[in-house]
Amino acid sequence: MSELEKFRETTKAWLAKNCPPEMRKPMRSEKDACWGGRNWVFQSADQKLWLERMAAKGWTAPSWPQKYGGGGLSRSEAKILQQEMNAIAARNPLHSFGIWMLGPALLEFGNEEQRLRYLPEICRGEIRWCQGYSEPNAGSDLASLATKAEDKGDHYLVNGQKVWTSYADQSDWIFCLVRTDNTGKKHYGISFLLFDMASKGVSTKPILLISGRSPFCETFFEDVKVPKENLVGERDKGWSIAKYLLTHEREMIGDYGAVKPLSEIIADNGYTPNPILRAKIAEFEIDAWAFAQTMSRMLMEAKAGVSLGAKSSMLKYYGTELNKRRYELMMDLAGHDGLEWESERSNDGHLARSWLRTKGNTIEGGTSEIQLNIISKHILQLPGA
Amino acid sequence: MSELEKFRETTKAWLAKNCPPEMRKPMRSEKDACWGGRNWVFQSADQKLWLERMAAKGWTAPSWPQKYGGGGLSRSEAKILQQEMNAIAARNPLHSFGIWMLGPALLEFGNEEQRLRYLPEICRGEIRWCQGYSEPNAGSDLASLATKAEDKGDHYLVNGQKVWTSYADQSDWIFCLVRTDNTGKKHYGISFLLFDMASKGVSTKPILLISGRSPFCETFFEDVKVPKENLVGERDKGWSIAKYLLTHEREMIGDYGAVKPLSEIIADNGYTPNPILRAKIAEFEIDAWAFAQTMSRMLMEAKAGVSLGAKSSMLKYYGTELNKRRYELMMDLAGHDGLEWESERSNDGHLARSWLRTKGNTIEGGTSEIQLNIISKHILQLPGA
Amino acid sequence: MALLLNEDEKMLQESAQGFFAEKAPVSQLRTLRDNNDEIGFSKSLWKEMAEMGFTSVLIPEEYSGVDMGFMAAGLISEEMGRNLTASPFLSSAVLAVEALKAHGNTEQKSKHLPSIGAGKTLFALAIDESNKHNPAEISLTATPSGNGFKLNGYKTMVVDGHVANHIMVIAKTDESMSVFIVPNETKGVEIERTIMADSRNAARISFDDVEVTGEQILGNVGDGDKILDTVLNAGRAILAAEMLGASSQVFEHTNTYLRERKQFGKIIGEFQALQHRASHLYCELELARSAVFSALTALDDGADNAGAIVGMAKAKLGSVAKLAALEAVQLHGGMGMTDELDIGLYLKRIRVAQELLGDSDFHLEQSARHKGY
Amino acid sequence: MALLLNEDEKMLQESAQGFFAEKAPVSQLRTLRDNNDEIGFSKSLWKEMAEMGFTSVLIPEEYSGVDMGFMAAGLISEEMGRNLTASPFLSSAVLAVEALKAHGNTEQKSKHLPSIGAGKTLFALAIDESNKHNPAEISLTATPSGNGFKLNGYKTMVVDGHVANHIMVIAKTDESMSVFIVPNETKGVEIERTIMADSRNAARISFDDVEVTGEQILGNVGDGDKILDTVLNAGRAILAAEMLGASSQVFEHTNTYLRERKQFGKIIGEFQALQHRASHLYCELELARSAVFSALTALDDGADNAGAIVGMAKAKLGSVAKLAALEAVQLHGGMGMTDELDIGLYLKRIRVAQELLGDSDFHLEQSARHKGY
Repeated sequence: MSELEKFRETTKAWLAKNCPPEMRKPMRSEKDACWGGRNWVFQSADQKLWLERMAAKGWTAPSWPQKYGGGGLSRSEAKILQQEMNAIAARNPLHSFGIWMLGPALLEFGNEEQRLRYLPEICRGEIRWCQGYSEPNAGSDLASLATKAEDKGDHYLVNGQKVWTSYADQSDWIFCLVRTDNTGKKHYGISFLLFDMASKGVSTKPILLISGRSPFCETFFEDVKVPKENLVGERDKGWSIAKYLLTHEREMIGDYGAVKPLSEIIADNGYTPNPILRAKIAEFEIDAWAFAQTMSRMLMEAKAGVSLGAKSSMLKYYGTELNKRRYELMMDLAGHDGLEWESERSNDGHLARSWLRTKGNTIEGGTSEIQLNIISKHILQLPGA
Repeated sequence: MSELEKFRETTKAWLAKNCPPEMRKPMRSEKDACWGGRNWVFQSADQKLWLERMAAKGWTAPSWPQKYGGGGLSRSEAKILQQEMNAIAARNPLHSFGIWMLGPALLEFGNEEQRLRYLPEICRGEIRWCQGYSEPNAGSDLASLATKAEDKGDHYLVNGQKVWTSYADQSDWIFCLVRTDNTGKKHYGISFLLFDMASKGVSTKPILLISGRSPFCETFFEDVKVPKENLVGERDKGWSIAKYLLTHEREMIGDYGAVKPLSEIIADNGYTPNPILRAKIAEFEIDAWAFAQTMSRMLMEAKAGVSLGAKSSMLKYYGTELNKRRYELMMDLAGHDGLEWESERSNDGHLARSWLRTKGNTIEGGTSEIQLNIISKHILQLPGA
Repeated sequence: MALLLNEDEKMLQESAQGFFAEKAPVSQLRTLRDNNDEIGFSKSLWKEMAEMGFTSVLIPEEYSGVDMGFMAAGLISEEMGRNLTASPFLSSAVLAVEALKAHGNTEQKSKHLPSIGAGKTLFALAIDESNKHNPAEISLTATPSGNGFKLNGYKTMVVDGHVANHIMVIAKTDESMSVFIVPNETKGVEIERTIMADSRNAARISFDDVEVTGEQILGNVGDGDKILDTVLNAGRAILAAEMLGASSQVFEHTNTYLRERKQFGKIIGEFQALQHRASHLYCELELARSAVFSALTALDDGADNAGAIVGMAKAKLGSVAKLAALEAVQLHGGMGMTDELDIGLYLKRIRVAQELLGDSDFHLEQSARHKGY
Repeated sequence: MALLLNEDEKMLQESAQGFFAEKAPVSQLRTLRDNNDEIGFSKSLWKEMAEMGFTSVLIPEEYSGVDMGFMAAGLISEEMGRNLTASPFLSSAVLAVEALKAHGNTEQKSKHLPSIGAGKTLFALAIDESNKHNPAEISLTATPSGNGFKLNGYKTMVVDGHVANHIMVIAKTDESMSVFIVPNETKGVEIERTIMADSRNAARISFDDVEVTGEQILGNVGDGDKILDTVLNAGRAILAAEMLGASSQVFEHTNTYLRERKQFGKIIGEFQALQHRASHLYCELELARSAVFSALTALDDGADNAGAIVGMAKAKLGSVAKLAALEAVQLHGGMGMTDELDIGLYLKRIRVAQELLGDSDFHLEQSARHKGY
């Protein structure tokens, strides 16, 4: 038996023994996702147990080095772990911007002290992180951010406002882009700071969306003191970290594959679309199929070692536009029933709210217009793009 | 009986007597249109007679002053003349860029000598004019034209090239935009010249279009001498004349009203479009209807004294895009039959050629992109448009 | 054909503009929504609308109305669309009035028209029975019983059904269709208020052995088809006018934003890609206006093909208003997604108005059939 | 599923790229057109294609073919599309070969396959009878007569029918369908060459009491439906691949023009409105490539749902290629309208390829039915 085969056997056995039965059931709602952090209230004893057991093995971040609290697994081992977890439908023990975003950035740009301090508690789910990027006047044009961090000798004094901060009201710490210099070009003078959301001067306010409640917040900083050692990477050169994370994000968002075909939704509900709507659905279905084939092809290319690069913009652009079209058609199919906003029957307007929520798909994570700009510049190499 | 009623009576009587029977039949092809000029070969004796009789009354240009060869009619009288001609289906005695374009410009910008010299022979159909505007590197951006006219004391020496000159190979004279100064802004330094196409150094070459033969030519000028008195308006300030004529042209082109509805074409040919095509036709038909209603509304507004202004760009843009859609659908309906290019049955590929020709609608007379720019700037008042 | 407004209409337009902008701006809808208002519109506004004559714009003078016709009613509806004004205008002042006016007997007219015009009585029209508008398939039945009938069946998307004093019910009577006027408190009538995505209200109503007398029939037995023709044409044209107002207004917001918002050191309205989209939308809105004016004029003229024209207008407005709403959200970026701005409210109202009395697809289909292909 | 090319396929692609760019560029089509060429393609090119093995790419080795499969055939077709190469590849090397290979008896295969592969014999497939592709409605009949049959009826849009040595005719035999191989000079066969908008050729063919023997039946009586399935799938996938090549090439031309042409003191590719249109088109072309690769792979894999997948690919390519051609003309401005540039030739070929063997609307309809709505 090869080393990998052995690893698979022991992993399978460990999971069989340690993954609580409840943690093998599909999540019923977003609440079943465990985000951890100081204020986390576990939904069940099993949820707590599962997190603790996985964290003890370092398997909340399987491929991070063990000294930072990770599992120290090779790429192949990590893949086997994921396969075996999938095989028993084990839930993800920990949802975390710390693992998905901050961790990779610290491993790439942080110093050893920072890694040793922050990564283990991320792995154990003790600290919940949020991301402070966008500002009211720096949306698509992120680099024009204005939240100011003044050098006060032993600390920075942070003043300003962030927006679209997911779960800011429930997070413990924030990784945050701030301006430490505004004399040069806008991409210069940006720094990457970490600080405690419990610091004096930090406040948050949830954002109500057109679809209803949302995880997004506005976050305000008023004379927030941040110790100097909380700067990641070089001062004024945080834009490279931001770019690193943005690409990361775009690739995560670009996943629009596995949805139920409209033809099945029609059959399941016994809808009989009129001939005009039917024609639109037929066109949509072909586009959705061709897009799914494109996702597969890009995945194969990526596996074959061809970097996606700016093609991730294509997936983001087309996938999100398609999703909007899809929900318009679902609303057309549902007709009157889809318009109800408050009733048990409609699951509190679930379809209508989802439809409204999709309108944000082509805005968040870089608008469709930004993606088209990126394609113009990096793929088509059009001048001035 | 009022003066106008009297005018109608005498006009009706005159037309009844003087319009030859053949000239009351619908034109069978473009060849039946009389363009006049030195080299014109009349298609029939009646065609010649009709032109002579109308020209003698000044009714080839009914509202121009009589001293310039026009009819000196008031606006109401001219309208009555048109109505009475329509009533007996009388053909237009003379197609002429001289009447439609140069004449109005001379009446507005020319001097008395020029009017007396050129307008009467235009009215009599003795001289056929063409228009020298576009150049290979000055299409949408007309003002960047480069055809050079150097001041040589008693004459200008013209060198350069024009393109899209309609009927240049059959015309006697040209009205032409040339550059007399290139030191300032591009709209400055343009002059409006008239000269004989028989001048030494003028040559033309017809342009073959994707749809087949066309009236368009390339026109070349090599050391063409143009007497100084042939300058219209002020030297270097010809752009205002060009703009005047361009608006004139856009309004003429914007006429996309009276075409057969697709539903009738379907019925006439016994087509049975499949459900998907049928849905597209249904959408097109509604748009075409709403556009026709908009044409009517704009016409009423114009009659009520509200100038169309930049709204003519809307009519040009939407009308031409609609026409392209229309021909795509006609080709879809005709299927295999519409693809034949050379056969009597297909009238030498008439449908396919018409379909191809419509692709130029959104380019000539200001591209769709230019029209959208105009709307952005003049109607929506967006910055930098 | 009058595609331009006459002097009376211009005056009415001005007064409606002022009235709704002042008395019923978007903030009123927000307040009603955020307070979970019991009926979802302002009764005092409705009263003021009655005083202005808006509620009786289609009522003949002999029944105390101002009788200004469809173009006038459309102008009022357009302004309500512009301000997202919630009111029972469509259900009572248009649908019910048209039904009564054209098909009611003198008694019914005398009883109801002045009262509707005065803003005292509210009506709702109960047609649809399934998730898509389909007036050709009615299965609620009226079976003869004693001197009258018994109604059995189910209606959905009854706009303002939650507050109406009287429900006008389309029912099958043997092979034909008939319309019954049923007071809301009649035994066997069960009304469930449904709050819609646009924060307005409709109802699902079930009829369980509901007893009605012959006097409750609007017009005569079998008049249902004729009545439907009348009211659907009117309702669709008025909804199209409302969508014209809503989409024009949301487009204005968008243009203002394009002229103010900065990104990448530029006013975003300087970006040519956005300019072209805005300009295209401008053209579509001009076509939409022509379509609405044509429909209202055709109704005022009693044109033979008014139904076909109104259907085309409803189809065109459905798609143009949708485009205007979608572009508004996208061009406002993240802000367009927030409840703080009004953009989402327009998106929601347009979606509902587009669905009511037949969506664009429905009317495209009707139009194609009508034209014989 | 292989959505990426393997080494063999990459080599073939390279050799096809070089071959067609050198031997059959767009200028060849122009020359054929301007000289009113008698047959509309170059016989010597066809011979060279045979030498390269292109004509026998789908022919089994036992019949002297190179048997590389559909992905390979698609790559060849793509390059032909890129160069607008005129040749009987579709009619002989794809449609006829697939029909013979899958359904012919040993004698028929031995007789025709090597000869087609060698570039000696040409075939044409006669299916359509009216202005739209509709294989479900065949009315040309084969009635028993003596030992064989008599064919009566009419075919149109028979691609390469003007030069084919043999016509494969789909005919009704009682309730079933059968395919007959009819030499072009058979008595009663009348062939009218039709020159198409893309300067390629097809034929209208009438059959007037044409006598055929039982040996001329491809496979057996009643095999027609099966044969049609086979050949239509193959032909549609190959046409989709050709459209992929044509649209990719015309898009490249457009992009080059956007990077070079100046107006208003700017390279026109700097205008954001044009950038966004080009970028959107880029995405569509990537989807189109995925669709074509999926279709070819499904055929190579003998997938159960290959027909459905091929149909979707043909639908998608029809609309994407059309968009690419329309944008190319518009973005080239006046120049795009001139015959001097190649843009119009792409527009014309794409229009024809889009129509052949079912246009996008046809395949969208099929797809919707297939999925049960």
